[in-house]
Amino acid sequence: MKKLSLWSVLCVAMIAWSSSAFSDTIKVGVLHSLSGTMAISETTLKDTVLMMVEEQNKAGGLLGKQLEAVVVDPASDWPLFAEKMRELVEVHKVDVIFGCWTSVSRKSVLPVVEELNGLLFYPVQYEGEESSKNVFYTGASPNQQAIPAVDYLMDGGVERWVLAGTDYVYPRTTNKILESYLKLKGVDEKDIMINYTPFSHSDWQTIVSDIKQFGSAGKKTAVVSTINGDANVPFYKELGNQGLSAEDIPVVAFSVGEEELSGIDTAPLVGHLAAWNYFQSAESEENDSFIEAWQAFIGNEDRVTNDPMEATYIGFKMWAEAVSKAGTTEVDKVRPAMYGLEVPNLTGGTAVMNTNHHLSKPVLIGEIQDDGQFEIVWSTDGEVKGDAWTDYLPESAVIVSDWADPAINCGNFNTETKKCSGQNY
Amino acid sequence: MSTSFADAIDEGNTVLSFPELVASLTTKKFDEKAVIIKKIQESEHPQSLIILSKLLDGKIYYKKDDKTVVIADITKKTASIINASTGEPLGQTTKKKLKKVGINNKLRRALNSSIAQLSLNNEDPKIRKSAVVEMFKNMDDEMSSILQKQLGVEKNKHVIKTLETAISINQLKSSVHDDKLQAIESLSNSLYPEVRVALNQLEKNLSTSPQTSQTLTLIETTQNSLKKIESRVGIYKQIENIFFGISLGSVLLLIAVGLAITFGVMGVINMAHGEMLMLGAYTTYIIQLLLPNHIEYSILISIPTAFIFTGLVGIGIERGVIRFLYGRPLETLLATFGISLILQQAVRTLISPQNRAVSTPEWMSGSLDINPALSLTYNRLYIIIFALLVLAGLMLLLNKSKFGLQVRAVTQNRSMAKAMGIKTDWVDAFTFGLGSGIAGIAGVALSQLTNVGPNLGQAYIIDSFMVVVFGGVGNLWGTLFGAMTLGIANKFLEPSMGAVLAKIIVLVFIILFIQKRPRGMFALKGRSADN
Amino acid sequence: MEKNESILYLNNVSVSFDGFKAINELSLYIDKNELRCIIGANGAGKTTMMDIITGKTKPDEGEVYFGDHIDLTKKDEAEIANLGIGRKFQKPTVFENHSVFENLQLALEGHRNILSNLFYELNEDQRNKIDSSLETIGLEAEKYRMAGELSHGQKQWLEIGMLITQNPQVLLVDEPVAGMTHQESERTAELLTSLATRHSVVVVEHDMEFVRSIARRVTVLHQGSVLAEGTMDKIQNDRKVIEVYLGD
Amino acid sequence: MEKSLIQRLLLSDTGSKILTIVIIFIAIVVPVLNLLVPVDSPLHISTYTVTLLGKYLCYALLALSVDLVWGYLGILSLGHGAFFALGGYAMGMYLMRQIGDRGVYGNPLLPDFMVFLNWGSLPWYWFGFDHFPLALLMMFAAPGILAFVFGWLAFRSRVTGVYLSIMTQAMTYALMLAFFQNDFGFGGNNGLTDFKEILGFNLQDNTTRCALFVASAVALLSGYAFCKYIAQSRLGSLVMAIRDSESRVRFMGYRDEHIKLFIFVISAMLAGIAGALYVPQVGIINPSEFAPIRSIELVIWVAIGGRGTLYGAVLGAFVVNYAKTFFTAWAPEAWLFILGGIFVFVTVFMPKGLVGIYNQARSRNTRKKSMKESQANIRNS
Repeated sequence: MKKLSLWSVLCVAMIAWSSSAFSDTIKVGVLHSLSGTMAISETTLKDTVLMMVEEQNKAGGLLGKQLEAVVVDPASDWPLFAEKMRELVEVHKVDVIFGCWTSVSRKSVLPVVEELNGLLFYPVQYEGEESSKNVFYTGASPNQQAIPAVDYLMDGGVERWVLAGTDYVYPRTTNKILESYLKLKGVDEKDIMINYTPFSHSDWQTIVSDIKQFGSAGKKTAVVSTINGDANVPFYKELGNQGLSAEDIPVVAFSVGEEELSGIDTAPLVGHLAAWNYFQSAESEENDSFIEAWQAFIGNEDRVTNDPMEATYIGFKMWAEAVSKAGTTEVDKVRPAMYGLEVPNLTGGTAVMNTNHHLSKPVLIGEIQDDGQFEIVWSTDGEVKGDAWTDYLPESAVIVSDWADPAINCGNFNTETKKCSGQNY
Repeated sequence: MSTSFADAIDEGNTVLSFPELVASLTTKKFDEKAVIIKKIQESEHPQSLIILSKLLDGKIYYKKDDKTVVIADITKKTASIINASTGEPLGQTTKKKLKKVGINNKLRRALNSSIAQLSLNNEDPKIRKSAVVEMFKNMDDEMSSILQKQLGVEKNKHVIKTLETAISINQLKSSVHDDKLQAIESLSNSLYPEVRVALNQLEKNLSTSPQTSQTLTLIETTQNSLKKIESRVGIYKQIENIFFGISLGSVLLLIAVGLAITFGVMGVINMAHGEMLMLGAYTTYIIQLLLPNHIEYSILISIPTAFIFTGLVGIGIERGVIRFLYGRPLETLLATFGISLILQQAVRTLISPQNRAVSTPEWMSGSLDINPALSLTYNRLYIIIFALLVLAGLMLLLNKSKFGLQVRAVTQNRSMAKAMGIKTDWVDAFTFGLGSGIAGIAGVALSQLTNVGPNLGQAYIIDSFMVVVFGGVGNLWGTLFGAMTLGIANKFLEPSMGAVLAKIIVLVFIILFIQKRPRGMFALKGRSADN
Repeated sequence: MEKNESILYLNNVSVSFDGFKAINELSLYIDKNELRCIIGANGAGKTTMMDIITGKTKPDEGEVYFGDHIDLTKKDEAEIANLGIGRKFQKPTVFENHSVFENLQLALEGHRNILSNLFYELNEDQRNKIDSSLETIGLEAEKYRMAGELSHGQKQWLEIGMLITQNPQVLLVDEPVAGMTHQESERTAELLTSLATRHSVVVVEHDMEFVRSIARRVTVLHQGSVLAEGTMDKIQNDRKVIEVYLGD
Repeated sequence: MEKSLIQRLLLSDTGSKILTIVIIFIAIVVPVLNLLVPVDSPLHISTYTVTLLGKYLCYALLALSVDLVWGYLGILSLGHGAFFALGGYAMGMYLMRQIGDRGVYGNPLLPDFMVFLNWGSLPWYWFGFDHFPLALLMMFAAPGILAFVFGWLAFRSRVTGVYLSIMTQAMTYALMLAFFQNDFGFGGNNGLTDFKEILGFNLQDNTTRCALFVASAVALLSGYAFCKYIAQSRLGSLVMAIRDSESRVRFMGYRDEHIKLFIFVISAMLAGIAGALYVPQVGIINPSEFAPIRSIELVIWVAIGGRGTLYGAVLGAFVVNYAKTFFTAWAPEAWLFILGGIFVFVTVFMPKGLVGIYNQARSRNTRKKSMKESQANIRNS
């Protein structure tokens, strides 16, 4: 009996829930983990979206309506990402979703967001090799991060390379791209060392000692690190303790930003590098006011900003502009309105949304300072256009993405066979 | 100012005064700074060394208003400043009024080499020695003759040896056959990587040059020297590997020994053990937050604090939850798992979902250089010692004290112990508190190795169970043995098959091992063990 | 030579745990349909001896034979049980969450593999067999009660009943009257004596009065080996036995 | 005869009755309301609800398999997630091969993740997965064989209790590490995803979804009946006898290790089927399913529902997962407090779970009733 009543409660709750969806606000879904392993990175982005929503509402909302953020917790659980995505779109009827971190979470929600014709903004750097009709990628693709970083080091005379990464798709792909890029630049196979470690690897003694030995062959050596969040702290600690300083063997990282540094004692890391599209230390008015607004919103004047936050910022601004331009939040109208849209980025330039759903952004290289900030030591002359498909892998070199060109109108157009493959919608 | 300096460099003949040089550090261009650094070094001004080392430390600023270059000592928002070129104190100012003179890696290398050359006469033989080592990379005849002179006045035999090595490296380039041969032979005792690089380079050059009998001898000698060096390096590599293994083992020991009490002695499958580690690590963070100026002592203060704090949390958990579950060991697993979720989220809510920075005190950073091929990091060394001390202390407590006697009595026969007037409730609570407290101090040690964040405990919980089960439940020697075996096995498998596969193999090994000895390595045998 | 007449044969058996010799060159022979009592102080090796016979513990050295040629040291517990050696534990061990009937049903001989148990249906013969066991142990009234609800003595009987239903040739009974009232002990004595007409019964017991009431032949164990063997009277007058066992 | 067996299995007690009726009810009503009722009708059940309930059904089957080994056999397996995941991977591999040349790189043979990692050819263990019958076989065989090997080793050498639990945990942990490796050939951290169709039916189609939903319901009910059949057989009594007193069973001449192995393997296969049905409904299988935490969680479902009753496990799976779904949306920042609190509360104060409370209340009622009756009798006499 008890069970039957429980069931009826459940059914009623669900029906009531789904019918409560119609109201006069524009709903912004936030799909970031607030618990589990990814909460470390993702809670910041949730707060960023909440801040953007608040600011937009203060400025009068959109299309005369107020914005309403709908926050759910996918709890770092990948199938739960898909479930929550469906909940946001089907049950809460959100008009746009900001969310996901790491490719697996994005891959998990991809079929759902495509099926329901939702609109997702993915704000984290990733390995590329994707361009979905329903996703805008505001983080960096490999040609906006990895390749410029290697170019910079090569100019500095580095001849020997350690590609160290956590064993998942982003490092694997990035390192594949870098390996073929380095070989193209005449680097010998023997001068490349590739190493993969599991997530949250904590004992780096052997690997750092190997790197030390690899680097003592008389050629200038650098480490290109795609080591994921949690494993970085013990890695850098071990580097410092074994006496590998940035002058001897610099480490350039693609996943270490201000946020990660705020959890590390930076003194031994000074001089190591990171490549991003944004650093908090960038000097521009937009950046100053963004930092000020962020610190006020979060109530902590030591709170840092980072690249995925800028990506969220750009994504949100662009979406808001596209909605005003289109006069509706309807996905099919907003999407074309996004192409070619320009929004000032936080580093003093302009971000442009391309028809492959990736941004044009500048690439910056920063050196870690002892205060946990980066000193920008190099930047590209202008904005670099994000590649959905890399030119350095044979299978991917022939694929292009263009959602505006009526002759292509797909995310993975094979220029040889003139066909689109793998499109669900 | 900076434009005139750029012109000056272009012309290359203008001599700038020392204050002018220092003032031109305000330039934004790293290439210009490099030239200035070289000039400062060559100026032989008494302030040169100070300026260069402060620049390396990131302590050189300039005032935004009048561009005076200063050495600043910044605490929070205020800064006490000293005029860089004169050394005259300029009093206090605020951080906002200063701008840092930034450097990059290239400049750091230039600074290191300049500082090294200025430090050849330093009072400290260690600094003199490392100054010479710094020069290995770019030896030339000019440098060699400077070092020759130095050799004449040097008294310290370690420094003399290093000087000789440096000169020999240069001598490898000599055109005189005998000099070359002598240098090759003398270098065969050196373990410096630079020496190997130089010898390898020499071998390569020789093999491409005309094959006279002289070159053949040289090639042979070089190869012999290299072989000799390599074999010694190989031995040290093995020693290093054992050290890595022991150090990993001692980390495992630390994280497992608390569990050996709560799980091994009391039979509570404590899934919240990892969170006790986490709380210990956060205690270190809080202590450092409270005493920002005493980082050196923070660890020492944290150890007892963490012990008491996590111990109290442990007692709380025991009194609040676990005491209802004695005799239902598998259910303690479920309840403590719930507790671990709550503790994790509590830390996320109360402190932050982000990782927190815990600084490493000076005395725990860096490494003990035994020779150029073998250096042992201090933090690992201390942790090994610390782990063994904790284990020894615990054994003393359990085997020699009255409390230990009561603990053993209660775990062996609860009702009998009760009948004899032992307050079993409090013994249980304090035993659990002890196990938790020890997990807390292990957390303090972990804060020096890894992330301090809400997920810290999760990363270690399985490893700690493996150690305890592998070693044999209820036996601290087993825990020691288990931790060390797993640590060393991991480190010996890792170079050949990578970290992940090594870990998988070790896990499979444990699973198979438990088939052989279902109660771990150091298990009790006989009838009583079966019940 | 004696091997031919005896059903259970232990020769020069030793076993040690962590250097402690629990059984030390023990030799023991049990005949068909014999009722043997084994006494000895705590730690004399009584239970370990049972463990060795039932295959729970493997001896370090020595021979253990069942019948003429079956080497028990090469068999495991289940095999030995199926050969016809049943055992009652020191602590009454019944399936507390099963009814008395189910307990006996599980003990029924035959049907030891998985599939036949999955598709098992009880036949009339077997029902009768269970009923007769129930009668023997006097638990007819408790047939459908949970075994966990029985009194201590009833559990002891149920366990013996399970042994009977299993129909072994040898019954090893470890301390059957521990914790029983006087009347219960008497009933148990009767039960065991009647069993000895069809089975060989080995009883390990502390209670001297009980031993005296049933014993025909008694073996005294001390420090893992046989100290004395013979009728109760002989044992009671044996000087060595008095010294180490009865003396205090 | 046939009918009486079904009655015996599914309608023998209140719990089973309610369970059977509810499952059959939702298996009919949910697809009908989803497919046939127009979207804007208040009676319409959204696809979200269908996939959600479908997921719960798979979890319930998984919980059932855990209850069989824990509640009946007394083995607390902390590695059942591994069997679930293996079944899921077997299904995932089939679904990957069904993509054919519709992957983003258009490679007819290799899944996308192999293409961009430069794999030259399909690894041998992927062969045959394009045939559904073989894939189906593997959904049973992969978890079955793992359970067999592990169980054979462990039960033969009599690893029991806590040790066994920790070893099952080590097993799933080792598998998780292995599957996380990209070199292993199962897609590493990203796992298998981007499925297109199953047996020729489009997976994004609502009809396919409802079919999978019904299949899950049928699987759950058949699994329930099967477990119940085992539990009611003499083998079932033996299994519980092993749980209560293993050595007694052994000294009665039963091969307890064989029985344990049998049940363990059966349970692993059930978990595998649950995984295989789960994957097409959620659209992804990834090594985090092997995470030890996951396996602990599902033990908790069973504990909360009430172990040793089978229907308790099903109830637990639904309640905990519904609570999770509800609280992660309702209180995203605090749901772990709530969930953790529930775990602690249930273990300490409700050792028999939700079902236990109900049974207790009922037996109290009957006792009250009988007391009243006896008092009445006394008065009458």
